Amino acid sequence: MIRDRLPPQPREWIDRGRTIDFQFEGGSCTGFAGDCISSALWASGVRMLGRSFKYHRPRGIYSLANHDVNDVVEDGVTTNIRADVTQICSGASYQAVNTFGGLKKDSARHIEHLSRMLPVGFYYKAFHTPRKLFPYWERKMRAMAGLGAINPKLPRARTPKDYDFCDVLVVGAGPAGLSASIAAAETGASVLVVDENLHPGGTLGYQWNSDASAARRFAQLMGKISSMPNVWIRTATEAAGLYADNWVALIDSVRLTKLRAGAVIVAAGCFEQPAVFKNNDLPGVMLASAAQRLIARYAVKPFQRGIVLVANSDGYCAAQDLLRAGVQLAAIVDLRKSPESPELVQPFNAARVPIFQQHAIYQARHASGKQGIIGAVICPIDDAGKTVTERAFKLECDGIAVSVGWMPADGLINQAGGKMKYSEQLHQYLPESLPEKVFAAGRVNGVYHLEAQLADGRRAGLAAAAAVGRNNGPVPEQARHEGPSPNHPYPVFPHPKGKAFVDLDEDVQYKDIVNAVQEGFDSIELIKRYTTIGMGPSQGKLANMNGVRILAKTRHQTVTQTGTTTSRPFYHPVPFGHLAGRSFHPHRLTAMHSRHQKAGAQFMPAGAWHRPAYYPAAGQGRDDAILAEVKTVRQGVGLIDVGTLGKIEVCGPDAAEFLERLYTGRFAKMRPGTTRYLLMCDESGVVIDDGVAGRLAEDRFYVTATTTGADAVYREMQRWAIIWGSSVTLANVTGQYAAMNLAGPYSRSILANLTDIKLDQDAFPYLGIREGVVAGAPARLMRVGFVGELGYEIHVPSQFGGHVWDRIMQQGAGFGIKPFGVEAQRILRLEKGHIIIGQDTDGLSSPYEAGMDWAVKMDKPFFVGQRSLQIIQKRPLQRALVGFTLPTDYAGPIPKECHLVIRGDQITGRVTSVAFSPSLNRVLGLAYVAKDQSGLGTKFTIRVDGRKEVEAEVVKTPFYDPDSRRQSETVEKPREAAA
Amino acid sequence: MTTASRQSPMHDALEHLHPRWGQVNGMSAVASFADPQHESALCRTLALADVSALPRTLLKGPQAAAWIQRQGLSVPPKIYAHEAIPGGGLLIRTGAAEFFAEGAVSGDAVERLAGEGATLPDGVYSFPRQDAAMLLSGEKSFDVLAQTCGYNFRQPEMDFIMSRIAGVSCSILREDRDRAPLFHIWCDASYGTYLWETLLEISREAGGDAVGMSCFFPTAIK
Amino acid sequence: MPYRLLRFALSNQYREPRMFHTPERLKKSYDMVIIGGGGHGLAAAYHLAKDHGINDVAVLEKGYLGGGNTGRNTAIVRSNYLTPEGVRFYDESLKLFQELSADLDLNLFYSERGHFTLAHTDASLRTMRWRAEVNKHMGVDSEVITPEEIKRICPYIDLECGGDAPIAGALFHPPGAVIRHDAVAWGYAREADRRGIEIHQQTRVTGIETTDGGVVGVHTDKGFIETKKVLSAVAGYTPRITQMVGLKTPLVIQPLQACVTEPLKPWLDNIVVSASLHVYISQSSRGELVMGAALDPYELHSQRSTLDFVEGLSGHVLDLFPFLSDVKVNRQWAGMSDMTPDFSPIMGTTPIEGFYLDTGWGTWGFKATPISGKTMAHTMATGEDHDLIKPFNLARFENYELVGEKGAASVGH
Amino acid sequence: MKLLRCPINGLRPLQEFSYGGEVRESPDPASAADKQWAHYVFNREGEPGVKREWWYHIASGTWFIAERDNVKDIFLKTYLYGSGEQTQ
Repeated sequence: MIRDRLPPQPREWIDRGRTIDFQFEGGSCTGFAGDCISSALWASGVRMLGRSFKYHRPRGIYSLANHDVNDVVEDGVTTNIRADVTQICSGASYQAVNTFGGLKKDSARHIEHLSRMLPVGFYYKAFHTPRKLFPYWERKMRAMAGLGAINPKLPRARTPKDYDFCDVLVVGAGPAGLSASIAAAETGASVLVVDENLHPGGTLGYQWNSDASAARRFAQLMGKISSMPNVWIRTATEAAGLYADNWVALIDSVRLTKLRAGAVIVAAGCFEQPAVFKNNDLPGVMLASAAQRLIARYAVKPFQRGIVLVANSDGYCAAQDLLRAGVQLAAIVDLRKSPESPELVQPFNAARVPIFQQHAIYQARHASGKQGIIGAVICPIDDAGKTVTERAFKLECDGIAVSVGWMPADGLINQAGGKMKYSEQLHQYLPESLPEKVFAAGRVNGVYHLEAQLADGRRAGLAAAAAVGRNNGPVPEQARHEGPSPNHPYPVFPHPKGKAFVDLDEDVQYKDIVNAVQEGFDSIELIKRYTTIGMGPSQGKLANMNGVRILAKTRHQTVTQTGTTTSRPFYHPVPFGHLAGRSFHPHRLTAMHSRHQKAGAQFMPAGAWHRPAYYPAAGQGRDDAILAEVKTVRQGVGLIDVGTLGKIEVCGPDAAEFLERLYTGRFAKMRPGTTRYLLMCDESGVVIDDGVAGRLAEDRFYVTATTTGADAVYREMQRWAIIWGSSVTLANVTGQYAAMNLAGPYSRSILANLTDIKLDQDAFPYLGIREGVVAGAPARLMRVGFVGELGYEIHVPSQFGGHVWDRIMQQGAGFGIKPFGVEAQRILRLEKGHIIIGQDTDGLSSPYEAGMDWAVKMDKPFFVGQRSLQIIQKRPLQRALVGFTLPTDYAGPIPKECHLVIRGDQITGRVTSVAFSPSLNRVLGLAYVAKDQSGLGTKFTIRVDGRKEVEAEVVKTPFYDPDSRRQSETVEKPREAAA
Repeated sequence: MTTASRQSPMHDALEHLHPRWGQVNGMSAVASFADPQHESALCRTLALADVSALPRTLLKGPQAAAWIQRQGLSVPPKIYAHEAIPGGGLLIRTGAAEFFAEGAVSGDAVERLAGEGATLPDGVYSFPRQDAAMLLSGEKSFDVLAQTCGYNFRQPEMDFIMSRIAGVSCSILREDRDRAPLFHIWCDASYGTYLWETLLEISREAGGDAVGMSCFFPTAIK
Repeated sequence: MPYRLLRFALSNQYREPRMFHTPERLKKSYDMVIIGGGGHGLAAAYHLAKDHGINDVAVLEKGYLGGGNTGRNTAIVRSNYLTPEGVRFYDESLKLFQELSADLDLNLFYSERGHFTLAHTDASLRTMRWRAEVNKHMGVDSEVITPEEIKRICPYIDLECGGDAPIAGALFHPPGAVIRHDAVAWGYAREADRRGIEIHQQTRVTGIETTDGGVVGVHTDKGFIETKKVLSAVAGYTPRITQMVGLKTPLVIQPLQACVTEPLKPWLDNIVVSASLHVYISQSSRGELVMGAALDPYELHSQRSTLDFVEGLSGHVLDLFPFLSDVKVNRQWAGMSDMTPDFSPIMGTTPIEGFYLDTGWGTWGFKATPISGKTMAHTMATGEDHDLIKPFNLARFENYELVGEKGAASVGH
Repeated sequence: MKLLRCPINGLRPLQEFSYGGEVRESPDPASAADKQWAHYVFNREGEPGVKREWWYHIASGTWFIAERDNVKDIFLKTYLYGSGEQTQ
């Protein structure tokens, strides 16, 4: 049934041709397409749309402007849906959130009977002793808190985000905004207008609903805009945040648009502000603008017999709209001695509507169950604004419309760092200082009359155009509001009994604020945190102003002295999905990635890279796979993709000098064709990276860096080159080269058939570097010893990587070649005692602690970190990295990396690397120990899982092949393979 | 001289789309995925192509400009200026002493610039550029870029920039072909597969699709 | 319902006394002056009076109580640090927190939730084990657990993390808790006030007077105060104070941002942190999800919010909890973090006689509130650094004796 | 997001850059006393104000200097190291 639907309105939003059926709290309802949930329900006579946060009091339509946070529903899919701005969907089934047993029967409504026990901040004063009981109380309180419930079934939304650009963004498509956009566009600027409402027009669409001249104005504005190619209007789009350099978050139903605007005009209008009186929260009490929205947008009769509480001419206009809508007016109650002009009163005299000047509503009287109101208590107020209760009288009504003043929607201005100042004349905040290239227009500037708003919009449009260099013409002076203020300075009428609400989101009452002040929370920020006023989902848009006024009054201050809280993003709450968008996760693959996939590799992340960790054969476990790979390399031959290594070319006359300043070693005397280990420290002497430098020519070095360090190393190289004025040419070729390490006794035999480079020991000794052709591709070969076998690191331009890998695997088939991964390499290098920066060193390791003294040439004139190392050298060494083994017959639990070295009750170090070495058939590792534990043969204790303690012995590294014979020995093709 | 076969960084991603393969400079390159008429139509609305097969090099060093001049090419006067290479290709100045050259499907200008088979003079160093190279073409390419890059590509002065697309550092050059917007996109080969799949997904949502190199080099693909 | 609530119902008037007073004017001199009316400064004041009987103390706060990082952090309390020095210090803090509601007779909603630090790589899993081993050695309840165990305790978490960074395990710290942060400041303020300490809000320090290397007084916008001992407990504003006494420190100020969602019915009991995803998240007793991420990447002395922070954070929250796509972020804000090179605080005596530092709190200051108050009070009363804070003295830098907490603190809120 | 003008690449969103810390003059390592060196290594000019800072444009690999008001977060001018020359 559509009880309260009015005949068609001039600019209504509903489509009477399409009725929509939906369910609310289990009951079926009908509305028209374009109805919001609240309007459809209200039209069907439903008055209780939700319950309040703390006391579970019934609540109805209040603002119908995206602030009705008590009218929040869930539809079985998503939650916290705001009924006052969300259109009804056919077949949807809505439930009010935060009820226990449904909206009507909500058992939590009984909490209100306890409300005397639950004054402001009650929860700070109880439940904490005895301590063991608090978890019980906390569970109870948490269960009461919160609005909607999550839906763990909901799939992740990957809604696209996009970027956009314009000269001028106009926020608000009301009279000021529309006229601003026209003025700006006329200068040639590109203009985007956004408005959170479904349709443009702002107040023109509801406040001036029945004003013919306003209607004509609106038509003119829209006509003009549609004729301009450089103005775009995005409705149902909200400017949620205004960040540095006019970076604006625009939110619509599907996406976040990140807009870069040259200038921003905030023409977002005002929020109508409530009056504070007893039961001012119950269904039927609403802002006059809400009543007007109901009538003009949805053609819904707000109530049958109403009272209008006014303090401005807007209230009288609203009262007329109500009359026209067939609402019987029990009275107009005007807080002022007299209205602006006698004309305002005449229509009501004609309609015999009593008008009570200098009266206030002292209380709304509610029906049983508080699910609506049945009347109001009205009483005169004295010149001080106090209610004269002995002369109070009652009137019957089922609705109260409140029109006592406005506050600017200045959220964006505050976010951008603008300052608002309270005008004691206009009783509202006005812009005091605006950020660069941000402008305000219309009612945000306190300009209320339609023609003045249009003029002010025009001014702002021209000013904005000038700010982006589009307009060199004059910019008119800003218009000011004329006549009396539409804002009442103190629309607050306390009642000794019962509840008068200041913040409906949080159920904060008048007395809560007074009591908080009594307890010493007497600054607005403390009040906010103690009473939670303004902390709810509507961020105090309808609460903060009255809160500040009450605080000011209580402390005998002016509003200006009292100050206000800072409003932060977002303007309205924004979904995670919108903010996350697709959330890109860039990742890097080597040229041989598909080969690894085909070989069944298990991948591991290394920075942005995916690297093969190991290659399990069918049915093979992790550890077996890794051990098998180790064996293959030691006894046969293996191939590992090392393409993720950083690769940097350092060229130019100063190349060698440059490396000597950057790294701890010496490079000047290196012969072309040789390589040398590199160690890098930061200025505090901490080890940060390592690699190999291969000298290709007098003026050209090929330098490797760790996978995760590469970018930073290259970046710092560039910076030092600038600071030192070095004559070097640098290139980060990490991604340009594919790289693989062919390692194992048979490596040379395999490679020999694929390259023109002479491989015999004399022509290409250990630690040599050569350039030539491998498998038809231009290649750089390095004989390096990281895994401790005869081996060749082969670098080719990455597009050849796959081909060269394939050819080596084919060529190696006869040798039983297998690919091996990072895990096997870790064991292989550990057997050789090679450290991994970042695993065997930490954020404070000096080369001396890491046992890298040999790589540090302190007698050089300079290198980064040298001066700090001189200081560190003078200090006793606290810890040392040593190699250790467990007894060969050890059978207990194997230590893990980062298990601690314990002496008595002291931590003296930790294990940094440990593994069972298949080659040496025992557990070995590296560990930091106290200096006095670091001598060869010293025994120390490692605490392993289960607090067991294991004794380890310090031994010399490398553990395996100490004199590195195997790196030069060559092994001929095995007989069985030959056969 | 190299005899090895090259592969696009996106080779496997392309393979999944069952393309018609051709050969460009010893690299298997996609000639087309679908009917050529359809693909050239897509190029006007929204199309994404892999052109990694084109030869490329990076020249750096104080003498680089002089060397380029000696190869009979005109040196782009200022940073990010670019010149066409006679017989096809581009030469972009990417720094005071840094030049990026991309050749066409034929010709050896790039190889000569890189000093292949010769030795470069002092003060000139050439480095391989194995980029993942793509062409994004058509009116709607603006929508794809608007979802992935914070740069305003509609501003008239847009020519060559280095920026980020979907979180990856890229070089981007606008070079419209018969009045349809065309963007060259180059990024590090290791990001190629990620960037290709990301741009293709977004392009398809916008009604576009992948196309082969034939759209842009009609005769050249063998 | 507890009796304490009944007494509200039984009285006609609201009889609650003032928690803290606003003194008329500053006195000419105080034994000690504490700059900063946040948790740390107020806790120090409380302990000066309670432990050392010193109450001729003025706390000077340029804004309002707890208006700085005390009211801006995400209120997580834990002690699963990396270095023995750190663990010892923060564990004392946690123990004080557990009793704090009783000690201050104010319900601080100290709520033990269990704290996960997720590892997505074996490298970070190694660091977790390192922390767990040190923690256990120091008697702190802390364990490396498997993805399956994570799922059992926190069933809603997506172990695949959207496929991009699967969870390899976590450091689990059962005592990890959340607490009502503002109330901590109020409680300390009330108890300090009750013991005669003066708290001056809206009072800004404009200079510090020293003669031959010692403090003699403090200039404020409300006049000059004679005093011989001054504590600087102003977190992100520390460089402005040290400048007044010509002291150089390694501090760099960087913003740390946070945000909350609309209230939801309780579903997340634990505190979930992922260092590599740069996100930490818990659900407040009001039902809001409270979230933070990594520090902003560059030095900044302001509290502005950025959009890219909340974009990045949202992506990572959805990696962990994909079903939250429609949940709305309500409000974002920022605090100013005073970062040190080794992610450990700077506390105690300084080269300037009578000038004490309580800073270097980066992203881990709130959880140290009680213990820093106790140890700084001891240090000011005795003139000797308390044992727990000796490792954190400013001198450690020129002595190359840093206390490397980086592995535990990077996003370890 | 803030905009930053790279002397080479022009006005770009901050996400294209990474911060390189303050521009700091190293004392002569040969003559500097240990304390003086430690001061250089660890201490920073932490006070608010206008600072000379290193910034790096990632995509193009460009280091440059920015003078920034680190309270208002406003870039006053940017230029290549060594060239004091201002770019608008």
